[in-house]
Amino acid sequence: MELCGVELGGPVLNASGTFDAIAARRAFGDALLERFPFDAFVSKTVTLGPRQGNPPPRLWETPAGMINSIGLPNKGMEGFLVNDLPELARLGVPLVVSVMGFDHDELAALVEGVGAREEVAMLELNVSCPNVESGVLVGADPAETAAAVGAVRGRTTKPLVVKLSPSSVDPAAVAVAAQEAGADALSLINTLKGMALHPQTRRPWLGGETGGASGPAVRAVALEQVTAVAERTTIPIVGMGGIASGRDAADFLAAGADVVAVGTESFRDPGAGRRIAAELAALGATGRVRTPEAVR
Amino acid sequence: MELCGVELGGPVLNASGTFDAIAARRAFGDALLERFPFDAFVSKTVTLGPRQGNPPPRLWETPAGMINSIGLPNKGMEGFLVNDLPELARLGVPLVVSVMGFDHDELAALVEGVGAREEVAMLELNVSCPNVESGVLVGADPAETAAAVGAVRGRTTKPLVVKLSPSSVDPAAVAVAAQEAGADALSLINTLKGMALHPQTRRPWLGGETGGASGPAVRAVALEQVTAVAERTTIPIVGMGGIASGRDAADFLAAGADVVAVGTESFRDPGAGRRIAAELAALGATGRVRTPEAVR
Amino acid sequence: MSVPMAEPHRTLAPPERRVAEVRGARRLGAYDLITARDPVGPPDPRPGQFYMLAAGDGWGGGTGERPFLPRAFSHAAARPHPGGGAELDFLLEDVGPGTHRLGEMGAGEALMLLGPLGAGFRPPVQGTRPLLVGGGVGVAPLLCLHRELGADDQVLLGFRSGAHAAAAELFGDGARVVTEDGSAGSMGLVTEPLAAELDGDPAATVFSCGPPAMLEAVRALCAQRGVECQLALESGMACGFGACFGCVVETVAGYERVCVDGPVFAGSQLARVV
Amino acid sequence: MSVPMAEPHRTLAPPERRVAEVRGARRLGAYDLITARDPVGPPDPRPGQFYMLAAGDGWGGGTGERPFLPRAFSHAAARPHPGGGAELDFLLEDVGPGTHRLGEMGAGEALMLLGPLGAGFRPPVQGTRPLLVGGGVGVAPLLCLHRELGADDQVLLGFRSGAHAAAAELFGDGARVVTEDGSAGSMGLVTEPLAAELDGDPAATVFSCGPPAMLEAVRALCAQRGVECQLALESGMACGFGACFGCVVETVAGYERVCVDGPVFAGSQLARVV
Ligand SMILES: Cc1cc2nc3c(=O)[nH]c(=O)nc-3n(C[C@H](O)[C@H](O)[C@H](O)COP(=O)(O)OP(=O)(O)OC[C@H]3O[C@@H](n4cnc5c(N)ncnc54)[C@H](O)[C@@H]3O)c2cc1C
Ligand SMILES: Cc1cc2nc3c(=O)[nH]c(=O)nc-3n(C[C@H](O)[C@H](O)[C@H](O)COP(=O)(O)OP(=O)(O)OC[C@H]3O[C@@H](n4cnc5c(N)ncnc54)[C@H](O)[C@@H]3O)c2cc1C
Ligand SMILES: Cc1cc2nc3c(=O)[nH]c(=O)nc-3n(C[C@H](O)[C@H](O)[C@H](O)COP(=O)(O)O)c2cc1C
Ligand SMILES: Cc1cc2nc3c(=O)[nH]c(=O)nc-3n(C[C@H](O)[C@H](O)[C@H](O)COP(=O)(O)O)c2cc1C
Ligand code: FES
Ligand code: FES
Repeated sequence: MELCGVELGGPVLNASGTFDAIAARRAFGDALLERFPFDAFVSKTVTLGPRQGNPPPRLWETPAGMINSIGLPNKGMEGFLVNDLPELARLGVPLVVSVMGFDHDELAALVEGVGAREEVAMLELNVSCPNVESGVLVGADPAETAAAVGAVRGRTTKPLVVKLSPSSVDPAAVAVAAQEAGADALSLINTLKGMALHPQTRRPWLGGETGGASGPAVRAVALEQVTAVAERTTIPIVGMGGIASGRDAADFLAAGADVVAVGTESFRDPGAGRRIAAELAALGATGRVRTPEAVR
Repeated sequence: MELCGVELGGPVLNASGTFDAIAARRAFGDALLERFPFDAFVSKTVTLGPRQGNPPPRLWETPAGMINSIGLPNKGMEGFLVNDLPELARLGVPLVVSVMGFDHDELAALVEGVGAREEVAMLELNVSCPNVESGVLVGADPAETAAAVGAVRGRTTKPLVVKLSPSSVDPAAVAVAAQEAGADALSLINTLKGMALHPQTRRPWLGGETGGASGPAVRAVALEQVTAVAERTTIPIVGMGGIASGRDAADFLAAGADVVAVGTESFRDPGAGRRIAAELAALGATGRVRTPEAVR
Repeated sequence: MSVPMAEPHRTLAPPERRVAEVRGARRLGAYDLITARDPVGPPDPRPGQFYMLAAGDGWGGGTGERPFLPRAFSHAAARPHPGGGAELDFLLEDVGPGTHRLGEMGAGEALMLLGPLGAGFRPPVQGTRPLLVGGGVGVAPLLCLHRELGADDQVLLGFRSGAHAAAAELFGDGARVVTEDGSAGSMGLVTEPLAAELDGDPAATVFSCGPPAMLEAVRALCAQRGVECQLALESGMACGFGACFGCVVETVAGYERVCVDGPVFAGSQLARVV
Repeated sequence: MSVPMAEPHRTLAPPERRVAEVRGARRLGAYDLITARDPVGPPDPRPGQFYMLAAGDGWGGGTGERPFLPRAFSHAAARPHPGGGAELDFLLEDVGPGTHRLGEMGAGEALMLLGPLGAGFRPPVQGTRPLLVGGGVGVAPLLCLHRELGADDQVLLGFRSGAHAAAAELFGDGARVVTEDGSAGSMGLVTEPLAAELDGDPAATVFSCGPPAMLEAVRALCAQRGVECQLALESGMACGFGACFGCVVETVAGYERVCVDGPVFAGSQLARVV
């Protein structure tokens, strides 16, 4: 099968920020490569400059899920391209690099810099960030999203996946705007905004005060948004949000996703991606891949 | 304690649509009145005309929660005022009547008709419905919400609680708009939009195709929205979403709610409201009641 | 509140969930039969009423995720307990995560319980003989009805196979058994002996519980013959006491809640059982 | 991928969760000691490494809701198993829903297990004697380190009370015990005999695990005296293998992940233990 012209061995990816293949290699050695759990590897979101991320605690366990306030720690584009990308290129699966810029110039520099590297098969734009000028959450607003996609579309010939924010009144409208601005595929959902209080002090528990909710608890919300987006767009969809079994994955494919991504479930079991792919195959479901309207 | 000038025996209400005191009376008899689980009773949402609601199935169980597509079945305002209100008036706790109108005229008729009844202590406006003309979800939009509140504010002297929709980019902005348009209190969150597929056919399971997610799975999202709304408004807040224990209730009070409402947890135990109130008292937490800026 | 109309077929429940204790559990062919001590509930739930049950521990979570909500079960028998409350028998068929967990419970475990709920079977029409028609695990509420009616009734039970027909032993000798595969009793569907019975003597009131297709066949058979029937329906439930409006079934008067308006409905209330 | 630098203190783990079987469980004073058969994992995890554990059944759900994620535990002992894999001992303190559920597990139950993970203790600095300093349930990773070092080490263990000090029996006679309330060993904090030891002879490498306040005191004591120390830290974890970036601790080089960059850190990497 293929996604935006990129050959895939199967329909199960990891969700950005939920699997660090380099760290996992340290823990699991070569066995990780022999039994790599995903059909493509999506990097944690890379920003232009390096980021430390939020202060701990960064995790809170919820009923059937969790909230994180990790805060996008990463080495910045240079550090990523120099140190990490050569390592990731040896995984043996196509690489998708997730990028986030805090303005269009940053985003353009990222797309151009990352897109120029031959190891990179696709780029994912994480638009779940505020516009630094307007304060509007880019991914929640059709016009802002279209502007961001438009600003970078010309900077690479590689497929661009736009990762939608779930905190929008109408995610399908944002999706349509992204498609019209030149996105090759869409991925959703990102985490829902959530919060937890310290059991004793009742002050915010997370170092980032608020965080993002993920896991089985958000699955029904994700499935609804994937359905709504699939009804109004024609480009491929990477569906995610609480997928923990082949049956869940089959639901997302039936709702209109072409491939799925596994996030939180990998925390409970690093082999979850392979297990889910096997369960999906046993159900007779395979990923559908729609051809993007225009392949650039 | 009091809420918008209405005396309450404690800070635990039911969430609209999650407790039918008349049906419960048939099942539990007088013991229900002797051990009534809530400090005020909020009716299921009443519309101007009667509604059958959505076809079954209307329920889907999710990890740590559920989705419903009940579809607001109700007798309509006349049926409610004639048949149900006299029964509810005998519960011995203040009554809050939830109303929804599909345009401003309907809403105004509801607020006037219901507000005129002396049995009614407060009204709750359920604005989680589309504007029939623009298609915009009223409660997701500050201007639409302000217009709806403005259209009915003059129709009653009773306190108006506006129940916010969680499907907004910025619930606090909607809350501010509601307050400025004359709301006396705010309640949140309503259910999140969600969906489930039939395990065999993979067609939408719910008769209404999509539904609303509730229960512990949405608690973290609810707590974040209550916090955000409390930071930007001054009128009282009825906090709800996944509350299942006194500890959860204490979190919502700490986040800025003045009282809490229990929904889905009552399905697992009709006595949940009393249990939660007792647990809350044992934690030493009580509802805070802020005085509305202007009591009308 | 005004006193509601007396409802003889509806025994009232305490208005909160309570912890019952599992007293015994045994396998009965394809089913599980569990006995629980309800510490404070009424000793006399009506046949056809039901309880919402959940395991105190191990109810959902983990990789199985569900159940989250309690599940509805008709009591198959209820005995007053000398120490107060009642001892209740439930017959369970493992069809999913909830029934699976309940079926594996053992003596001493905590069972969360609410009930009795709903409206049970009403008395037979004067001058008619009661005819009990059960299918599969739907025989459960007919067992206590059978015991209450004494020897005056006739019992027709249909099962998929002999393993399921093991539940018929609870009814003693009087019950006629048919199985779909002929591995116990005669081969066929329970509606066949029912039709023969009614054709022989239509002065009957039919009480029935079982899978929807069977109930629909029973309803149609009785309707054709002008025989009154009372059908105990099932429906996915969240609460069991009328709070959620989730369990509705289409009746001739519109949607009604199976949990408060039923679960027992007169055949004449239903255009079709689906 | 390029072969990573050989890391002698890090035994590799199979890259997926597996089902281990609980072989035995016993109460040890205030703690639970459970033994599990890991069917396919390495027989030689390094002292200071850890496993992510979850119960196969009854992990979350119900009214307790949590846990959802697995929990981190250092093995207190590991024995190669003749049939392959390893037999692992874990010492557990019940501090919340996860440790509570694990502590009530009995023989035959399924334990979901991933590991060994993280980097364990490194060898002592040449020419120094190993000094093991444990506090509370933090004695667990020191037990296997103690056994590996043979009789060459000195062991200092601090506990809240005599019930907790029961864990000292695992170390045999050699360990010096202090308790906060004096109900076992001498009264005081474990840092007091540590300071005396180091003042007597600073040619030591300190290996320590215990509550943050104790680790910070150990770090400061060692730093003042120029003594190398290795501290096994704890942190809330979601994954245990570097995937979530949730378990970070502040080091002199910025935030580092306890699960892959630790859990054992050199005292010099930390400005403070919080
Ligand atoms: C009044 C009444 C009395 C009853 N008496 C008995 C009795 O005496 N004995 C007995 O064995 N049973 C009885 N039942 C049926 C019993 O309640 C159900 O079998 C039980 O609820 C099934 O729960 P489960 O978790 O085992 O299976 P589930 O999987 O919950 O139920 C199976 C059904 O639910 C659907 N389903 C699957 N996933 C979901 C989901 N996530 N959300 C919602 N639905 C889903 C399936 O498609 C299937 O239709 C009675 C039901 C009622 C209403
Ligand atoms: C490398 C390592 C090795 C360890 N080795 C051992 C060992 O050998 N033996 C042992 O007993 N323990 C060990 N621990 C500690 C053990 O992992 C914790 O005690 C365990 O995770 C606690 O889980 P719990 O569910 O019992 O309690 P929890 O309630 O999860 O943990 C208690 C802590 O979490 C906080 N908390 C409460 N609610 C939440 C929530 N919803 N989300 C997030 N945090 C919350 C509490 O405030 C408290 O700080 C080790 C930890 C690490 C990192
Ligand atoms: C700890 C954690 C870190 C994440 N980091 C990122 C990130 O860097 N970039 C991104 O686009 N999404 C990130 N996400 C969101 C996931 O990619 C995914 O959209 C979300 O978790 C829903 O899927 P899940 O329920 O399967 O986890 C992160 C999620 C988690 C839980
Ligand atoms: C079955 C069901 C029916 C509901 N009906 C209504 C309704 O009629 N009007 C309304 O404003 N909210 C309705 N709600 C939303 C609840 O009032 C509440 O906002 C939501 O369920 C979150 O709270 P919870 O998680 O405690 O259930 C309904 C919720 C459920 C689960
Ligand atoms: S199950 Fe809730 S109304 Fe019937
Ligand atoms: S626990 Fe996930 S990175 Fe350490």
